[in-house]
Amino acid sequence: MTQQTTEARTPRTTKKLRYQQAIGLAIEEEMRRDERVFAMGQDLTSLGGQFGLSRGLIDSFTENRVRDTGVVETFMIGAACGAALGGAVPVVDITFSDFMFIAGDEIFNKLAKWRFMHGGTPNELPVTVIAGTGVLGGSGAEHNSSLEAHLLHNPGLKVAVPSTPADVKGLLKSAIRDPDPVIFMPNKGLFFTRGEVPLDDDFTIPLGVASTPRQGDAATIITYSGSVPLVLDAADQLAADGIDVEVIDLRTIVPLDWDAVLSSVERTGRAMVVHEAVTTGGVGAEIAARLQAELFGRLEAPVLRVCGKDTHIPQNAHLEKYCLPSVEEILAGARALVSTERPVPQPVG
Amino acid sequence: MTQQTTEARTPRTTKKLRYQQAIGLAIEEEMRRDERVFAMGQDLTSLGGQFGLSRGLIDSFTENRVRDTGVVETFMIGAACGAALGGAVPVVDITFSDFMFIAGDEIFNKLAKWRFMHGGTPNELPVTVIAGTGVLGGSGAEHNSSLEAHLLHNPGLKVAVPSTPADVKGLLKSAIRDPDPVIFMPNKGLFFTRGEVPLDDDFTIPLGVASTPRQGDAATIITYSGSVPLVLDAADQLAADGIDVEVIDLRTIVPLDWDAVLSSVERTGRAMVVHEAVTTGGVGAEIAARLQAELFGRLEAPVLRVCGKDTHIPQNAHLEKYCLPSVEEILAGARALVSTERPVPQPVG
Amino acid sequence: MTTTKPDRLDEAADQTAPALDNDQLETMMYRAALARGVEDLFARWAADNTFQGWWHPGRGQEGCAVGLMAALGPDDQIMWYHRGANWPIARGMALEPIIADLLGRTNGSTGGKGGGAPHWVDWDLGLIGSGGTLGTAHVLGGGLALAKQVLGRPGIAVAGFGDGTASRGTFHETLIQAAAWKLPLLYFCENNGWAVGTSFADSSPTATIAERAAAYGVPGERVDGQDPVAVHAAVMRARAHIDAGHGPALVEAVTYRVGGHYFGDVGNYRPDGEMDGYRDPLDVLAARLDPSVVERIRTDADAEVAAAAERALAGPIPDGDIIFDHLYAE
Amino acid sequence: MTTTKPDRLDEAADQTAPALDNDQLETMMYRAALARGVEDLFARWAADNTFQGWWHPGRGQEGCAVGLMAALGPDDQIMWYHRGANWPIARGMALEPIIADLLGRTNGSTGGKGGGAPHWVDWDLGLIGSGGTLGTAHVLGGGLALAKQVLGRPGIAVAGFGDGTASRGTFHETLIQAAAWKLPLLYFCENNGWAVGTSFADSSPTATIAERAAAYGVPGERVDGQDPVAVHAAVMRARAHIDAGHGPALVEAVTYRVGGHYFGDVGNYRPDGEMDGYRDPLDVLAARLDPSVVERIRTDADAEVAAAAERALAGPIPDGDIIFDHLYAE
Ligand SMILES: Cc1ncc(C[n+]2csc(CCOP(=O)(O)OP(=O)(O)O)c2C)c(N)n1
Ligand SMILES: Cc1ncc(C[n+]2csc(CCOP(=O)(O)OP(=O)(O)O)c2C)c(N)n1
Ligand SMILES: [Mg+2]
Ligand SMILES: [Mg+2]
Repeated sequence: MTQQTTEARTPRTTKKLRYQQAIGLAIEEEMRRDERVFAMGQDLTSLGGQFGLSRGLIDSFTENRVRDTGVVETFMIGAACGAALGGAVPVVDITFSDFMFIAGDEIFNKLAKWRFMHGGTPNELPVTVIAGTGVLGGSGAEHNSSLEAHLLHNPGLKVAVPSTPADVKGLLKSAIRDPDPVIFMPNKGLFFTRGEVPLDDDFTIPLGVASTPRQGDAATIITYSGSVPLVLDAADQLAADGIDVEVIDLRTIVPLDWDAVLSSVERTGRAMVVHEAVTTGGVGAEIAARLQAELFGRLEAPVLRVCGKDTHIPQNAHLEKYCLPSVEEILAGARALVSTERPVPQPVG
Repeated sequence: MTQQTTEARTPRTTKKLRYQQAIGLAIEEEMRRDERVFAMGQDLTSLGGQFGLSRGLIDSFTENRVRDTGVVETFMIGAACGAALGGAVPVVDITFSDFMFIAGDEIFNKLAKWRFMHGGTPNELPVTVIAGTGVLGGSGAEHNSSLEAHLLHNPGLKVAVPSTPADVKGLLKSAIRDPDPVIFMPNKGLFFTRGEVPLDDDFTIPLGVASTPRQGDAATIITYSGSVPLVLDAADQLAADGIDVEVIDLRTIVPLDWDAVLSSVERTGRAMVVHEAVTTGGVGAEIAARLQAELFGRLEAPVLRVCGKDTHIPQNAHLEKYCLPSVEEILAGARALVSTERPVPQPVG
Repeated sequence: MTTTKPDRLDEAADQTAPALDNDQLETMMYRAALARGVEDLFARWAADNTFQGWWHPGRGQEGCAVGLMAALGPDDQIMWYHRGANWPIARGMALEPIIADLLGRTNGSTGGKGGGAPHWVDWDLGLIGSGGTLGTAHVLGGGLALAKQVLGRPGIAVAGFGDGTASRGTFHETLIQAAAWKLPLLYFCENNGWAVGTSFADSSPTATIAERAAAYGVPGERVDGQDPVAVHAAVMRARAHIDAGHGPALVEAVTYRVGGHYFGDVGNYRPDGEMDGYRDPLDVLAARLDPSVVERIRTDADAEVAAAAERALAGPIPDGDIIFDHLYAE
Repeated sequence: MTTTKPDRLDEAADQTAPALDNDQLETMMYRAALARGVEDLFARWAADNTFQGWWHPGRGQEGCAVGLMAALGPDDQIMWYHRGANWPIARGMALEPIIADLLGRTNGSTGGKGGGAPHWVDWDLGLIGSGGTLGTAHVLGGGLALAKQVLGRPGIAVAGFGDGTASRGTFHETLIQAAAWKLPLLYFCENNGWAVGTSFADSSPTATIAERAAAYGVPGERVDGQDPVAVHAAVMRARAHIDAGHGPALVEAVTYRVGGHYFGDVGNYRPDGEMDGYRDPLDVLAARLDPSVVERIRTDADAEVAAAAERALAGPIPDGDIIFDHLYAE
């Protein structure tokens, strides 16, 4: 049973769009709404960026507001930070999220720490960085890392990880309007998926509110981004076997909707985290650490992580599937999870 | 009861050295041992680097092997990677570990992924990056981050986090001899601490083997780097109250000595992690996630994290103590930990 | 504007220097004297541990900042860098928040977050701040200039940096993009001959920083940083280029790092005779004014410094919970 | 060595070109023909989905690689970049591991890790590899040169990159340090006029990449990349400078990106008439040889490509568990 996102005010109308297109739509609407908003990235005017996310934008706006940069990633992010300090509202397409490490100082030190270091002057630093996560077949180890855990561990940034075209639009518009720097991470593997997108140009989804695309009592599967469709697929198959799992799509990693996670797991007593990022040190680790602390003695089974393997994504597209969580692994994990019996307390020592 | 590190072969002789000095000693010994080893960093010849770690090195070697770079962090790390590919064994002093983000592409993409991408050609990539972690009073948000969790989440690197002068020497020598890139993170807050250091120039400590500077049965405190002295101090105070905690000093984060951690916690049934890095998404999250999974039902209490606050370190040195775990917090945490009763299993729902 | 050789600095400046009137010269002298007074104060306080942290003395470099700021207008915005307090003081920022920041008091401009090597900020004066990693000023300064261009706002952005920092990749990425977009950006380099213990002369493959500007199709000029009037003239020429819409320009002010890299660095790596020919920028400026005026200015400045120091010291130490402030917008 | 304008390229080359004997020219022709044959093969395979991934065609740029490699010796080491397979082929690498890498087979040079836009490696030939983030070649190539200097080993290191990549900060940090240390490093830029959809002419603040070398006190020369013999001559001049211990040099080979950025990019952003004056480097080279020899060479090359393609296709697809290999030393 799939639940409608609650934030969508009854939209005047919706349209079936590709995930990718929803990005361009959100940017365009926000550029119309607020003159301070501008976009920059590599090849925006010729291609709408490497991923075509902002294709057509240049037809509606001048080159003053749709800017082609060179291959200058430190400038792209650093100047976005500076431009926001100067009163503009930049949306920067850095394409592959891996390139955040090229502008690592600008992301992790400048965007995240500037206001902290300067005593809150200015109060706002409205920068949106579009950093594609997930796997784009055959683009290799330096183009396919899922890096949201790095951002979770570095206070001062917000992080959005949408899984549907509607969420893309709603979250990206919130990101652009948000007073804080937001790393908006569309999943490259979802670019061509389609879904109904509200055309209301005030449709936004607040940052920090998870959705629950499926409700159930047997266990809670916490997931986001490219893993959501796989989890929903697995959940359908489990439902056919009479196992109704609840699926939480976090939608943003910072803020993380702990209320939604804790209240669901408190009810189901069993939790699994599914994400594409490397397991060790991933977002799943934080969720497991927090659940075992807050729900100690109330969990029927240990929190299970079915996440990316502890390796890189090879260039060879044929090997990618071995690196990522699969529907089979999710199914097997969920079956084990719901059948675990809490062990009888044993004497220690 | 403090335990001697077991790896030290009966050393011919030891000498009381500052933590900082042990770094220079290790580099010097390895440069004598292996002609391919060379050091580079900012101001090595004039100051022994910003932290004086390699002071005096230039008196023993030529400028060909002790190199002053400009303010070129991407070159420093990228060229170290290239030089290792070219057959040399570089030791690079990047000073503050925060600067790893300036060379983020070189650390997270090149050093970590190069051999993976190239099918294991070459097999070895012996680079040692010296990246100071912990807090150096008054040097601010961009100089005091503890970043080991980022490295844990990015396969392909090894990570050393010594807490004593002897461990500095033993681990740094292992790092330089190691065929993999090692991020060696001395703690700036420990630079002036002293300890006996074996002078044997074959004294090494293997990467991936934790030490247990105190044994006990009441609980296991897992820690490393700058937090070790605080934990040992707290452990002494607890012992005076009859609470004997076991203290595990991880010494390396990658590889992480899971055997030592799991076997201790299996015995004590209670675990706490203490580190300076930001709590959320830190190494403590991974340890808690793993312990709750592997010892489910055998833990008497949830894994507790007494770690750095979820913020940055302000420039104002007076505020630093509020950001870091204190002896008081460790004591309070440990007391709560050992007195937690496992809750009676409750019906779920 | 062409690259001038160091030996031709004075002539080049004299050729086209726009006149500075007496009022302006007196303001420059006053601010230079304030800056020197703060240097003296901080040196005393560093020696007796009144504050904690890493102070990078700016003594001897006051002329660069004073000359630069005299050429800037109210719409201009500034990303400065780690050395000294010359930049904010020369721009006219109040001393109490400057001094209190160093002390880590809540009356500092960062409300108690700062200390030691502070990140002063004065929004109304366009003193936007500074980063702790070298090279910040290039990219963020470039961004300030970009915002001006995107929003059609007046003024220029200034990115300040030292000779060592000119090697950072951000210097390159920003200047190439700023030149392509013709951003209103001034690169202002204080070449004090040292990056910590590394000498510019020994480590630079070019004789000047200014000549590197040509690689970006950008004018670069070298000027005597000990002479605030010459600096002013060079910046006026650079900004004429920028204001005309031709894009960025670079000024390299040649100066001296009189003290150590940070307070406490004894600098035993420095060669003998290095300071030969050194001219104190305050003396250079004073020579253009009536001695009695200079006398009065210095007395007034000393009094202002002393009064500000007292007020700064009276400020409270912040509570621990401010460590959670300003991570996100309020 | 001075910067030469494009219109003077041929004369400049002729002035000082070291002679290439007939054997060398035939080898160059053969390798250029192999490279073109592989281009043709990959274009067919991209169209019919024989392989997955992102192929960046190198068609039309073969002359750069062939001219460069003719000037390199056995001790030289190479960091190449993402475009085409011209570099490894021109260096003399066997075709089977090149083709099998593209196909993601275990007989590829990366043992099955590669595919699509592969990271070919041939250690014995000094083909060290390539990075997926632009700018890798600068820093890693600089490191190869550094190792040579530290260890006293012969030869030079070559860092290959495109015109767009010249803007990366790594270009700057490496060249400034390499110049200061006089590292044996050749920057070899293939300026094909485009970085994806961004034209060099529209986005560069300078007319050439070569002239930027002066900012580092380094010689820079622009050469016609369609003429392998001219490229060879320019690289020989550059390496004479490097071999003499004077430090790095830069060669900019002006060439054309005949295809899209990647296979599938239709390039509708490209202006009409852009390819006017285009000369196929194989024709330029062929004009220096006897037509019958050229005929034979092309036939032989086609046969070698076909045979290698067959062997490559016969290679097995790797097992899934190789994803855990090569993270750490074995
Ligand atoms: C990216 C980075 N690298 C290194 C440092 C350490 N550091 C601080 S100041 C300094 C010297 C900078 O020299 P220069 O740019 O000439 O400025 P000066 O100190 O001479 O005013 C160095 C290396 C830093 N803060 N950031
Ligand atoms: C750091 C980085 N930024 C962007 C990209 C995406 N990208 C791949 S190739 C390319 C164009 C590079 O242009 P150029 O250097 O001229 O080489 P060419 O493709 O023309 O051979 C871009 C932008 C990348 N791989 N790495
Ligand atoms: Mg300097
Ligand atoms: Mg190109």
